[in-house]
Order: sequence, then structure tokens, then C-alpha cells
Amino acid sequence: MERKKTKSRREFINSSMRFGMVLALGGIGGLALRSSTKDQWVWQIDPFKCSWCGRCATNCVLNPSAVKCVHAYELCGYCDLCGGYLIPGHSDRSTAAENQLCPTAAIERKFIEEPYYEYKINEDLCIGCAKCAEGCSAFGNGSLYLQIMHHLCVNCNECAIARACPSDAIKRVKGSEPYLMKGDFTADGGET
Amino acid sequence: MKLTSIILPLLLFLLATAIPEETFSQQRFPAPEFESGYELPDVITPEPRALALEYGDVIVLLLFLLVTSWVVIKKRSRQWILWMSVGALLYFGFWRNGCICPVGSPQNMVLSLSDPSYAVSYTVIAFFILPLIFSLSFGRVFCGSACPLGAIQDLVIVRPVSVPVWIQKSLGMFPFVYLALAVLYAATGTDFIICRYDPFVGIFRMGAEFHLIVLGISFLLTGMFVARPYCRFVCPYGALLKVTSIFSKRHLSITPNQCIQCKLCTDSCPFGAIDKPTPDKLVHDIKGRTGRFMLYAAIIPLLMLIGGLALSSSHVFLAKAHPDVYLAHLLIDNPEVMDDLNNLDVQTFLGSDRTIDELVESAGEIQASFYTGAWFTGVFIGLVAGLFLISQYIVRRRTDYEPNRGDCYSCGRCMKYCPVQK
Amino acid sequence: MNIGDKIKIAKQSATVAGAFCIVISLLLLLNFLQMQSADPLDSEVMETLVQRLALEPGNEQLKKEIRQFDLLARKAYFTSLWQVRTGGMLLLFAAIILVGALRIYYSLIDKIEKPDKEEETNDITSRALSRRWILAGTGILIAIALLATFTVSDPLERYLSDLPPPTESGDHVERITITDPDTRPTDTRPTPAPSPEDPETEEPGTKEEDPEEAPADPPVTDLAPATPTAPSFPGATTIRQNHNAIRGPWSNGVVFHENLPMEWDGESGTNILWKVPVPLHAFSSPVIWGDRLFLTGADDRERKVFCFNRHSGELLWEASADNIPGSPATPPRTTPDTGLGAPSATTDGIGVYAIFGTGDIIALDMEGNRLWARNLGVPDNHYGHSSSLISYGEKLFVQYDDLDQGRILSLNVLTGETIWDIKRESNVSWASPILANVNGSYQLVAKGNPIVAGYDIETGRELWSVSAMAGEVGPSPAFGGGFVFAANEYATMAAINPETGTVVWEDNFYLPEVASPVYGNGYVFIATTYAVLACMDAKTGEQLWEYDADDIFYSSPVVAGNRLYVTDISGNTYIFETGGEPNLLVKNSLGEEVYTTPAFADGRIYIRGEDYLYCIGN
Amino acid sequence: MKRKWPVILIVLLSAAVIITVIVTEHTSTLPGRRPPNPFAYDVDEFRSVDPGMIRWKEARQVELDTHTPRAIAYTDGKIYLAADNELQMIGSDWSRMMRRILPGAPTCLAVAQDGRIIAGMGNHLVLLNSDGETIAESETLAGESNITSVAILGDNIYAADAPGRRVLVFNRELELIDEFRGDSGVSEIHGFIVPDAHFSLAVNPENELWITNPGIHALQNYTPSGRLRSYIQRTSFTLEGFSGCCNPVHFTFLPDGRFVTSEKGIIRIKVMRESGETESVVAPSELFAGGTRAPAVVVDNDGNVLALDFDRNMIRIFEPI
Repeated sequence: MERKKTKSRREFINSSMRFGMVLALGGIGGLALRSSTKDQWVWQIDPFKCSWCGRCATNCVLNPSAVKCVHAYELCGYCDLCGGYLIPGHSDRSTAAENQLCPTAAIERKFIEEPYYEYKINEDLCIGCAKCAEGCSAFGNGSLYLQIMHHLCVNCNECAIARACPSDAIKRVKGSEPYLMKGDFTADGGET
Repeated sequence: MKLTSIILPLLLFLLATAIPEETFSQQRFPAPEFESGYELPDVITPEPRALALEYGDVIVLLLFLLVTSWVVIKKRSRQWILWMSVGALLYFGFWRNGCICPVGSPQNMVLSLSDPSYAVSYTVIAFFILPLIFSLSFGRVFCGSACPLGAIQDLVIVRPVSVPVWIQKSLGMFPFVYLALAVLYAATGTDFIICRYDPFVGIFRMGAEFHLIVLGISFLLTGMFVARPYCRFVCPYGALLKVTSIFSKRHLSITPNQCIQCKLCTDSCPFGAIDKPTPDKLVHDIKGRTGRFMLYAAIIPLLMLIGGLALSSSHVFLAKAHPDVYLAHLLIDNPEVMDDLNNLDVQTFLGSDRTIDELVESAGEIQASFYTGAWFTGVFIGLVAGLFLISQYIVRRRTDYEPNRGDCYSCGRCMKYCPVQK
Repeated sequence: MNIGDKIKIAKQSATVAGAFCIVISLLLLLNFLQMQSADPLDSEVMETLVQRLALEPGNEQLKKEIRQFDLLARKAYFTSLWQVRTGGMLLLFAAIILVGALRIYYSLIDKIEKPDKEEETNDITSRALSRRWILAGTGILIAIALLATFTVSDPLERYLSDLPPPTESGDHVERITITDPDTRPTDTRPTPAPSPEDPETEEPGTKEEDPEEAPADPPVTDLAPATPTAPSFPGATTIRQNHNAIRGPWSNGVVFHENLPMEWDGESGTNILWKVPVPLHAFSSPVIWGDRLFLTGADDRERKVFCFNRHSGELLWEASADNIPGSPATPPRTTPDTGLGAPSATTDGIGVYAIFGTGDIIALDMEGNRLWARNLGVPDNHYGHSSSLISYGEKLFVQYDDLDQGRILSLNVLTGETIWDIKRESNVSWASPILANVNGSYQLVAKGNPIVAGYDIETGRELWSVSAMAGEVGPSPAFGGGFVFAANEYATMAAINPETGTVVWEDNFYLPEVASPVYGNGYVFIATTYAVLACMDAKTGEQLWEYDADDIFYSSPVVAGNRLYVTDISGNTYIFETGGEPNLLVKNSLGEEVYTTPAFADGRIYIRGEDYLYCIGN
Repeated sequence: MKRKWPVILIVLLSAAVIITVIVTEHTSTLPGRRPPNPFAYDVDEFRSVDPGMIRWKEARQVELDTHTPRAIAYTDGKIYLAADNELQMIGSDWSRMMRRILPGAPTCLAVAQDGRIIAGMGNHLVLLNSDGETIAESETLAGESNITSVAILGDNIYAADAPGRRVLVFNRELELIDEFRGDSGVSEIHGFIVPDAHFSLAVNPENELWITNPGIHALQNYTPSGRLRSYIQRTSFTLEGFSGCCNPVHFTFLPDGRFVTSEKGIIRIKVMRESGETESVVAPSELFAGGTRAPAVVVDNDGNVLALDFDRNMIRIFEPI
């Protein structure tokens, strides 16, 4: 008799606690739903904040990093003398190794026509070290800049580079607009 | 992959048409007119994983949970669970690289509540809620076969030793502490510590920083002898699952019929999660127990107060995990670092347009929010300690061997060993 | 295959897999260390090679070497990347086999089912043990938290309380905001609507105000209700363009005009555009608004205000300060070198305001119609009252230090009503107040004996006060470069920080008796009654140069741009370049004694001589 | 019991390793504890300037109450400032003398001796009187055009169209009368190479028309009819010349005819002799830390350099030391 009582009491406690927890879960879920999005979050570098510290190359969980240099061709000056391509004090404006700034020679330089040259990134070689981006910003138009390549990025819940980034340039962006493009000053890219 | 290659150009096309042409032509400086007919290459911007696939992950999770529940309650097959956990390891672990995962999701939930600019995505909500709902219904079926972290540990159990009860009980408090700290750090926008110290994600990705690999291997080595060390003594999401599972509607039972008290199941469980029948002594000791129970229950508020006081007084220490606070302290305490050109963080800060005043102000705000947060954290930890204590005075009368509803991972080993047939 | 064989196979494969794991791990570790220690991409060899090439750009051999090295380095880098990736895969594979084999091995040897040997009684003791350890764990946590409290100090509060914010740029860059005539603070001012009781509620000193005066007010009383916006008072910009008080805008000795004439001669008439006789003598200085120039004159019989067209010299109107209630029947005694007309008038484009040695103060509109007039009480002054007026917005400020008490008043320019009236710790003085824009808001700075003090123009509250003066205080203060400069013969020259009310530096080598100091472009200039013009560094007080003039200075120096204009009593105007060196650009003679300070307008200088008013321009 | 010892040892060891790893991981990633950048590319050596070269000092900063400064001009003691979509005239005492909303966003300004103001409005010019009222408007230029600089020489108004890579010549009634692209046939000098939206022209005190050719780091002197007369070309990563993509961005003249040039990238303002040697530095790049745009420069009557700092939203006045 007594056992039955305790059992029913226990069941009562159990079910009321369960009910309470369902309510709590529903509450949390509802609260979260209020500020929710059907989109997903992905990580991206704000090229206007980037300070070219090199940690994108060393701190990504992937090796080589998912961060690659991209080239805003629209912004590029197509100059012969490119601060993002040539080392300062280069002996010659040619594609030879001794003139190249990129440690992995990931930038391909091609003559178009007098006086224009094309600079193209070989993504397979790029390690995201930002050397060229720094040179391009210091001497050029800033058309070379870093972006997280989403076909490589594993989209960690907390990006290891974001934590390491000294200039707070890596932030979550909506998966529907996963790149912060330079040369496109329409959205928040240019004005921030 | 195939799907993405179709969707990708489509999305790009849609994206391009969505932005008015005018803004492009006005804001972008036109490239030179090349006489040679050269055309500008396209900027390569591969799309992230399609949203449909993210929802697909939710469906896979749901499937895993449903099938496991069915297997645990109805089918009662260890073999099924084993293979399902291998599947979860391959899919959520090695294929999805350990992200997305419910274990880290509380942080996203908390961040979305504290930071209005961060809207949590539906996928994350689903990943957070689903295992908890299943836990309320059928126990920790998620741990049993859908969690890649649990799966990898479960698979390396080689020679489990039984951990003394007192270690298990006292260390069992840590997941709650860890959860409280993770919530604190997530709410203050400091860090996602659960993800950061996730020991297995480096293994899933086949690459991480060196010490994280070491961390993973250490956990796995430990896991060969102490079964599921992360789940039992660390996992903060497990803490939530434990609480919900205690009050679950239906739970795995060792025997389908009458228990024959053969005690084989206790030996089969590597997690020490099987409760024995209550010894008579304990049952009869009810009087003194109730008194102690009341005493400890009265102590709980005191413990909560102490916890709150202790944690809130250490809020500066806790807040130093935030880079802004740390940098502010560094710059104030050691102003000479400003001359250290190798100190990238300091140099970058000095090169930015933020002033030290602004940094100190922001650090002050963060510390203030840490003070409040640490109070809550401390009170919570005090409460957990109190509840752990008084739970030691609760005796449930049991005549059979039963899985502990809080600690059982629904791995099904005991069912396999149970000689009783249906 | 029996169970023994199975066990054997499992054991062997576990051993092999384990060994393999260890080897791969070691290799990976080696690789890792190698990559850490010598990152081929950041190689010093490469760096030195490139540096050498920079020195000898034509060295083809060197170039070839660099290219080879570069190729090698990159090959090594990508090889090691490949190694890591392959090694990781192999390790994973081996680990799977190891774990699988071990599991099989143990499950095979553990087939024997052993009964549980644990004692039943364990439960109670283990519960007690658990409790103890739960408590201990909680204690450890709290201990760690408390320990953390004591190991970390919070430097933020220290920073906020102690340290002055480290300014990143130590250079002194002056910050300017563009002043805007459209943002006048006076626009929102409640319009004074004089009610019949108002004059009666005034303080006792003004009680004598005759009700008969009320009819003299109509222009104002009509104006206020008719146009609720009221006359809008000039903002800083407009004031800068005019010369609304003695020594220019804010009475500060700095004017903001261009193309000022550099050379003239009173004898030959060179660059003297016009010259008219002063109708009534006084020692007051001219003031200018728009194209009108105002002068005051006084003798024992009459006190008058004159308005000239400043372009032609034509006398437009004159107005007498007579029939003022409370005005003494016989004027107070004054000395000839002060007289009753020593204070200069001021104007704001709406009215012109003048005070005389009798204590009579009068407001006239631009056409010479009286707006209001009152007597402030006859000043007890053994030389004669000489503090000039200045106004801002609806307030007219009167420094009224006499032998009886130190006093400063603010009157409503539209009605003459007292807005505030404060007593101050000062003996009689002859200095004039100035307005100083300290941190964006104006304060009235008035020099007395012995105090130099700043007053809130709204309430008259004393904001700061420095006791530094002595003797008979004549020169007015000057403001510039963040400091108030106050100098007096027999006392000191003090630079005062009006934000803190502290003396920043002091000097007493050259001190003026009559002429006021002036600040310009980082320098302070003093014109003395012993015919020396002295220049000091405004920041430090360091004496930079002095110049011996022909005659003594009564007229105050004025700075316009990078020029300093100063006139001695013989009528010689010296134009210096403001700077650390004495650079006299030109000296012009007027041919007449000058005791007043010139007034400046765009391209024009107006000097009141003893008998004539001159307009100088190119 | 015997067999348990190695197991416990391994477990304890692992636990120790785990704790050490977590602690070291935590501490080593705190700001300031991370290793220096292995890929550091030190452009600081190009930024740094010999202090002896800095012969100007920043004397004043004038904070603007507008959001987006756009252009600046100076004539006869008055500063003309285009900001947001308005035109302001500021007196030498920093009081605002005029403020007027323009019919669009101005891109550049020039002021004639008679006080009339010419404002480039992107694809057309507007002529305003000294009160800022529109007197005349040019026709809208076809195609992609953006007037980035305008100057008055004689009866002509010269406007630099950056996307068009040409200089347009208008008469005083704002009728387009001519244009030239700088290809003069003199030696191997190329026509205007304008790789970004910075293309500037100015008239020196001797009434010579100078135009930048930023793509080749040159300043070129043209006849009023658009024939290249002479040029200065200086390419250098150092102070000696202009570097990178498209410099100088803005330039003007000191009263004695020396150039004042403003560069982007490594933002700096320097003074160049008419012969092309760098004479002194007005403002080294550290004064523009964090900035992204080269300031527009004008010189006032006293020979001070007024720089419109777009990033800080202020006019900065540099005086010779």
C-alpha cells in the first residue's frame, strides 16, 4: 500500500517536473525564435578592418588556411609597378622569384597590353598570409584582400582565426551574403 | 557536392540580378578599356554549404534520434546502437567535421539572447532542442548513438575500469560548472569555451593546432580505460541531458521481463550507471536521513550565497578571458608593451582608431556584465552543489537492477548481457 | 580457427597497429617540429639573398640562386603539407585497426562471466564519501575563485582615477570649430516683456528710476510683444566682423580683418581717407558696427554719443545723455587725464550703449533714438570712472569697481533692467571687462584690485578668481592661447589658466600702466608707459624682445592676423610682425596725440586723436 | 588490483596532460602572448620619414559639422567647402559666411577670382554665384564619367573626368568646347592612365595647367589647348617619388610655385620642387593613422597647407616651421 503511494507520488513529481521542463524548453526555444533567422551564419573577414597580421595563415584549423586572397579586378589599377606583387627594391618588374612578394608565388602576373598587367590569384597555392594585401593597401588600390573561402571553411562554431584576429575583422555574416566584397560599396561594405 | 555545383551558379546568378545595376556602375570604378579585348576575370566566391543541406543535417539528427529511441525501447539491440554510433561518428564527426553539434549549441542560444545583433539560426535551435526533447521522452538516446563525441569515446573503450562512486559523484558536478561558465562566457560575448576546448573536433577534421590534437589523443587514451571521460566528467550539454533524462517519460530498461538478480548487467556497464537494489540498511535508516535531508536543504541558500559571492568577487579574473579586458589590463599594467613592435595585438590596437579610453570604457562595461553574470553563475554552482549533496540522502526503494536515468547513455550494453529473454 | 588463434591474431594485429601508430605519430611530430623550427617560407637565407641582390641588381648568378632556392623552399613546404595530411590519414587508419583489434582481443579473453563481488554495505559508506568529496569539490572551486580574486587586481579603476589619459599626439594642435551665425544661443531667450511692476521690484540702487522714463521705452515695449522673435542678437561670427567694443570683438585686442593699411602719414595725408574734428573731447575709443562708427564725448555740461558714416566721415546723428533720473546735478570731480568720457561705448547692431563718469548709462538705437537710460549711482572714483562696456546677447556688462565696493552688473540691453548684480572682492579699478570663450562657453573676465576673476555671464557667479594685482589697476585683461593675461604696473604680469584658476607663469620685468596686454599667435605683447613694447612667449612667459618707442603708450596694442598695431601718445603707430624676433615692419605718424585705441574694419583703421577722428585706408 | 596500477597511471598522466594543454592553450592565446607574424611585410620603413624632412607643423584642426566632406577650395581668405550635399563658405576667422544646399553631391570645387564657384557634380558642372545660387549648369556628360577635379585658367574651365580618362574643357558659360586625353606624342609618355577615381588638375601661380597622370606617377604640364609641354615623373617606393597604384591623388601649389602633393596608400602630404625633387614633408603618414583616403589639399594666402581629411572629417592646417 505504502509502496504504491510512494510510487504514485514519485510519478507525480516526475511528470510535473517533466511538464515544467517542457515549458522551460519551449520558453527558451520561443525566446530564441524571436531573434532567429532561417539563414545560417558563416565567418567572413571585413576587408576594411583587416590589418594583415598573418594570423589567418597560421590560426585556421585547416592547413593551409581557408582564408585566401581574392582580387577585386574592378578595383585593380593593372599597373606595371604593383605593390602587392613586387617586393620593394625588386631588381626588375618581371615574374621571376627574386621579384615576388608572395611567399608561395600564388599571384600570377600576365601582360595584357601596354601599360596594363593582370594579377590573378592561384587559390591552390595561396596560404592567406596577407602579404600581398598589405602591399596592395600600402601602395595600391587595395584590390587584393583576404576572404574566407566557403568551399574550404568548415564553419566552426567559433572561428579560431576570429579569436586570434587582433583587429576584430572576422565576424559572422549571413550565409546568403557570405562575402564582404571590396569594389562593391553598395551594402555595408564600404561605409563601415 | 553535385547539388552544390548546380545550386552555386544559380545562386550567383540570383545574387547578381538582385543588386540593382545602377549601384554597381556608380560605385565601382570602371576598369580600363582594354583595346586587346581582354575581359576581366570573375572574382571567385564559392558559396557556403547550401541551406538545404543544413536542414538536411537536422533531418539526419532527427532520424538518428527516432531510430535510436525505437531501438532502445522496442528493438533492444546493442548491435544496432553500435552501428548507428559508427554512422553518427562518420556523418557528424568525420563528414561534417564535428560542426554542427548540439554540445556547443547552448552557447549560440545564450548569445542570441544576450546579443541582439546575433540571431540564432533555425538549425541551431533544432540541434539544441531536439536531443533534449528526446531525452525528456526516452532518456539520453542522443548520447547513445547520435553524438559523434560520445561515439568516438564509446568505440575506444577497451578495458574499462570501474570508477569509485565518490569520484564519479564529485567529478560529476564539473559538467554543471562548465556549463555555467560556458553560458557566462557566451553571454558576455567573450568566447565559446565548449567549442574551443572540444577535444575531438581536431580529430574529426584531421587537423588542428598541435596542442588540441594532444588534447584529443589524451582523452582517447584515457577513454580506453575510463569509459567516456568527456561525457561523464566534462560534457556540459550532457549535464542538461542528465537533468532532463532523470524525468524522462520512458527509459531504457535492462530486462524486458522480471529481473533475476544475476548482477551481470552491473559488470557490463562501463559507466557505473546501473543502480543496485536498495540495501535494507539504507531503507531502514530513513529517520536520520530525513533530518539530514532537511538540514542540507536549508543549507542550499547559504551555498548559493557563498557561490555567488565567491564568483562575483573573482569577476575581474573571469573577465580577463575577454580580449578587450585583457588588452586594457595589459596596456595599463605594462605600458611598455606599446613599444614592443612584435606584439601584434597591442600594435594593431594602437594602429586602430580606438583610443585607450574607449578600450578601458568597453573593458569596464564587460567587467560590469561579468560581475552580474558571475553572481548568477556562482548562485547556480552553489545550487548544483547543494542538490548534489541532498541527492545523497534520497533513497529510492529498488528491488531490481535498474539503469540510473541520469547517468545512463542508452548504449545498450546491459541489454546485451541480460540473460532474460522476452 | 579456435578461440586461442583468434586471441592470438587480435593480439598480434593490435601490436602491429600500435607500433605503426607510434611510428607515424613520431614522424608527424618530427615533421611538426621541423616546420616549426625552420619555416621555409620565412627563411633568412632567402632574405639575405634578396638583400644582396638589392645591392647588386645585375647579378644574374644571384638571381638564379634565388630562383632555385625559392623553388626548393616551396617544394619543401608543400611536401611537408602533404606529409602531414597523409600521415594523419595513416594514423587514423592505424588507430581504427588498433582499437578494433584491442576490442576484439578483450572481448575474447573476457568471455568468462564473473560474479559481482562487491559488498552490499558499500553503498552507505560510499554515499558518505561522495558527500564529503562533493563538499570538498565545492570548497576547492570556491577557493580557486577567491584565490583568483586576490591574484588579479582591477587596473581599470586605477586608470580612470589616477592616470591622465595618455594623449597619443603630444603636439599642440589647436582645435577649432566653425562658428555659425545661425546658432545663436539668444534665439531661444524668453523675450523680456516688461510689466508695470517690474521697475519697482528692482533692487534699491535702481529704485530712483523715474516712472517718467517709461515713455522712453516704447520702442522696446512695442517691439517685444509685436514680434515674438524679438531682435536677434549677433552671433560670434558677426561680432568678429565688427569692432563692437574697445579693442575689438570681445574687447580682446584681436581683430579679424584683412587688407589693413600698412602705411599712412597724417601730415601729408597719405592714405588718410578722411579726417573730421571730434565734436566733443573724451578719452574713449571708437567702436564700429557695419558702416557706422560711434564715439562718445563728455565734459562737465554734457555727455554725448556721436554716430559717423565710417566710409565718408559724415556725422549721422548725435544724442545727449541728459534727463536721466538719478543723474547728479553736479558731476563728480575727475582729473583731466580721465574725465567723464573715458569709458568706450559698445554696440550690437541693435543698439549702442554708453556709460559716463556720472554713472549715467544710455542705450540708443542705431538711429540715435533713446531706448532706455538709467543711472547706476555716482561712482566714487578719484580719477573718474573709465571701465568700458561690452555686451553679448541680451546682456550688457558693466564693471563698476569704485572706492566703495567692487561690483559687476549685467543689464538687459533692451530694457536696461538689471539681470544680475554682484559684489566682488575688489578695490577701485579702471580696467574693462573682456569676454573669453573658455571651452566653448563665454565668461566675463574682469580685472580688479587685487583679483582677476571669471564670471558666468548667465548668473554672474564667480567661476574662478586669482589674487595677483596691486596698485591702480588700469590695463584690461587679455585672453588667448588658453590663458588669461593680466598685467599691471607695481604688480605683476600673470598668465592664468581660466579652467583651473591658477597662475601658470608670472613675470614683472615689463609692466603696463594704461595699455592692455594682447595675445597673438603664441606671444603676449605689453606696451608700457616708459615707451617700451615687450614681447613674451605666451606659454612660458619667457621674454623674447623689447622695443624702445619714441613715446609712451596709452593706446592698447591690437593684433590683426600676424601683425601687431600699437600707437604711442605722439601718434606714431608701429606695425610689427607677431613673432619671436622684433620685426618692425613700418612706423607711421599721425601728427596728433593719441590716447585711445584704434578701431579696425575691413581695409580701414580708425584712430581717434585728441582733436580729430581719422580714417586710414589704401 | 595489481593490474589496475598501470591503468591508473595512464589515466592520471592523461588527466595531467589535458589540464596542462588547456591551461597553456588558454594562456598562449591571450592577446600579446601570440607569436609575431611570420609573414610580416614591413612597410613601416616606407612610412617613416626623416624628421629633418618634416618642415611643417600641424597648427590647427577644424572640426566639421557635416558627415561627408567632399571637396575644398580656397580663394582670397575664404575656404569653400563641399560636404554632404551642401556648399559652405568659411571666413578666415572660421566663421561660416554662407551655407547652401546644392542640387546634388559635389565632387570638386573651384572658385574664380570674381567669387563665382564651379562645382563638379559627378557627371556635370554647376556654376554658382558667390551666394551659392546656381547660375548655369553644363550638360550631363554621356557614359561613365565622374569629374574629380576642376580648375579655371583664363576663360576656360578644365575638368578632369577620371573614368573617361580625359580632361574636358568648358567655356565660362559651361559649354563643352574641347577635350583631350593626354596622348601628345611626346616621347614614349602615355596618355592619361587613371586606374582609380583620382584624377586631379590645378593651375599654378604662373598660370600653367598641371594635370596628374597617376598611372605613371607623373605630373604633367599642358598648354591650354591640351598639348603636353613638360612633365615630372617620379616612381619610387620611398619619399623620393610616388609609389604604387595611382599617385599623386591631389595636388596644389604653394605661392612660389612648388607642388604640394597628397598621396594615398601610404597617406602623406609633401612638397616637391618644380624640378621634381621632394623638398619637405608636410604631413607624414602617421598623422593619418587608420585613414584610408588621401586628403585634398589647398594652400591659403599665408602659404599654409589646408588638408581636408576625409576620414577624420576635419580640415587640418599645416604651417611651415
